[in-house]
Amino acid sequence: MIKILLFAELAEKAGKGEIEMDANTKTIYEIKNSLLKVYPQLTGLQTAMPAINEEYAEEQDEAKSGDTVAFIPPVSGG
Amino acid sequence: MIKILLFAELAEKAGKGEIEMDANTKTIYEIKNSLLKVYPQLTGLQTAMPAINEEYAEEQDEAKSGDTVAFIPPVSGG
Amino acid sequence: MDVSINKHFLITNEAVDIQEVVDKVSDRNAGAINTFIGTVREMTKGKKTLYLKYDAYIPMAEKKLEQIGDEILKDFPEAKVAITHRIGELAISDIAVVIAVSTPHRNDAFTASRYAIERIKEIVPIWKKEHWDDGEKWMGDQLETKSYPSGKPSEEDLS
Amino acid sequence: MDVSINKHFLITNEAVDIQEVVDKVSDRNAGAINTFIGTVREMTKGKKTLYLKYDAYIPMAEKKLEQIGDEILKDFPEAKVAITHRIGELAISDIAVVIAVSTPHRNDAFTASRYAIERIKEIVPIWKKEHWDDGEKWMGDQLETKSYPSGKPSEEDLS
Repeated sequence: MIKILLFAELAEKAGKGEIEMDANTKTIYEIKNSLLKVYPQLTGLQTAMPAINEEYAEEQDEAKSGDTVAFIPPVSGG
Repeated sequence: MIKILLFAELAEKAGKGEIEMDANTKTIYEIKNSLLKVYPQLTGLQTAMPAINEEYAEEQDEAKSGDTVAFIPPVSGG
Repeated sequence: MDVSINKHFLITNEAVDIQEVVDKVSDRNAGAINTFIGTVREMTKGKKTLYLKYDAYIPMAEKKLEQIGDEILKDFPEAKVAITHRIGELAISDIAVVIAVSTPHRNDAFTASRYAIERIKEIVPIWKKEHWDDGEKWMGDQLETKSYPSGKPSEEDLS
Repeated sequence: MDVSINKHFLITNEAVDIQEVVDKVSDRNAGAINTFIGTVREMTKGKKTLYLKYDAYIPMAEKKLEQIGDEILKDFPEAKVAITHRIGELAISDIAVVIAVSTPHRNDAFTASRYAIERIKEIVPIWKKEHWDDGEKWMGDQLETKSYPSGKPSEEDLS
């Protein structure tokens, strides 16, 4: 099970901030595509920065069961 | 009467911060020379910046009776 | 006692106390402390903000703030850095972020403080939602000095 | 009530409260406040300071601080500026000066705050006396970025 976190606009559009994905190993790219099948409204995933276990990651990086994957929309703190 | 103000090292060397000079009109240059006759230890007057009535002034500027002339050693605030 | 008060890199729901952040960087060998305080501005490009809401991915945001501190220490080994960012609902003039950097000499404090706020706007997962009288919107990248056409920090920014 | 609390450009014998100076520049249209805090550093070039004494030509110093504020307003008409400088005896880590500048956008707050501290070291009649364990000395020009061989500000600096 991979835990997916969504924030800001992504969380609002999905109607939730946390999704559990039943998978042992998946690349960020695969996770995005799986999410878009269930939540086609999450077009913002394309400009979000992925993170695995609180570190920025790349499309081809793999998340394993037990990992937390977050999709970080363009940030606007400060 | 022109009021002369000295600060920091100048005040310490003169042993006072305020001197009254009996004069109607004097240039800064003349005031400096008068002071140096009485207080030859005030060599710092040469690198001090003069001010008349709280505004920086030049050597040739004139102070009148009632004015306050200050000699401002190199500043070190902040 | 709330242990969070001692964290140099903190995301909080509470009002931010400037002095408290400054105290964290106080140092006998600091001659200069620069603080940058980000506040909620009412008017932006003619549009009136009623209030803001900030959200954050809290553990990662604190980790990224700490990373910014580490980056500053690489350039200025004698610096001390503390950053507190508030989240939740903020009113006009409320403090969103306080950055404090102490260094022996003032030039470095300015440079490092400036660096910190730019980096916050690049890599720290915090989001601002503007509420106007005619609507609301999660804001994207708010950098004033640089733009990411892709909406993503560059490789270098993530190093 | 002490009226001095409301003066934006103040020389004081009392400890300086950072929040109090920041409050003077608070503004609904400020998005950024930069504060520069000058503190008493213990070690300078291997020499240990025990304490400092600051002296000032108070009325002229406040006038010159105000002039610095006016100079900033020429470049940044929306800025608000407040500066408090303490005089008298200061211990290590004590605050000597607090500069606060608020502006709508952060770049200007940094630029103006930086400008203010440089100008203080150029034109404001305040003097620092260092007390070490082996002596004491009235310090001259403490500029880190510029030097006046003559010990005097230039014509331009006085404009």
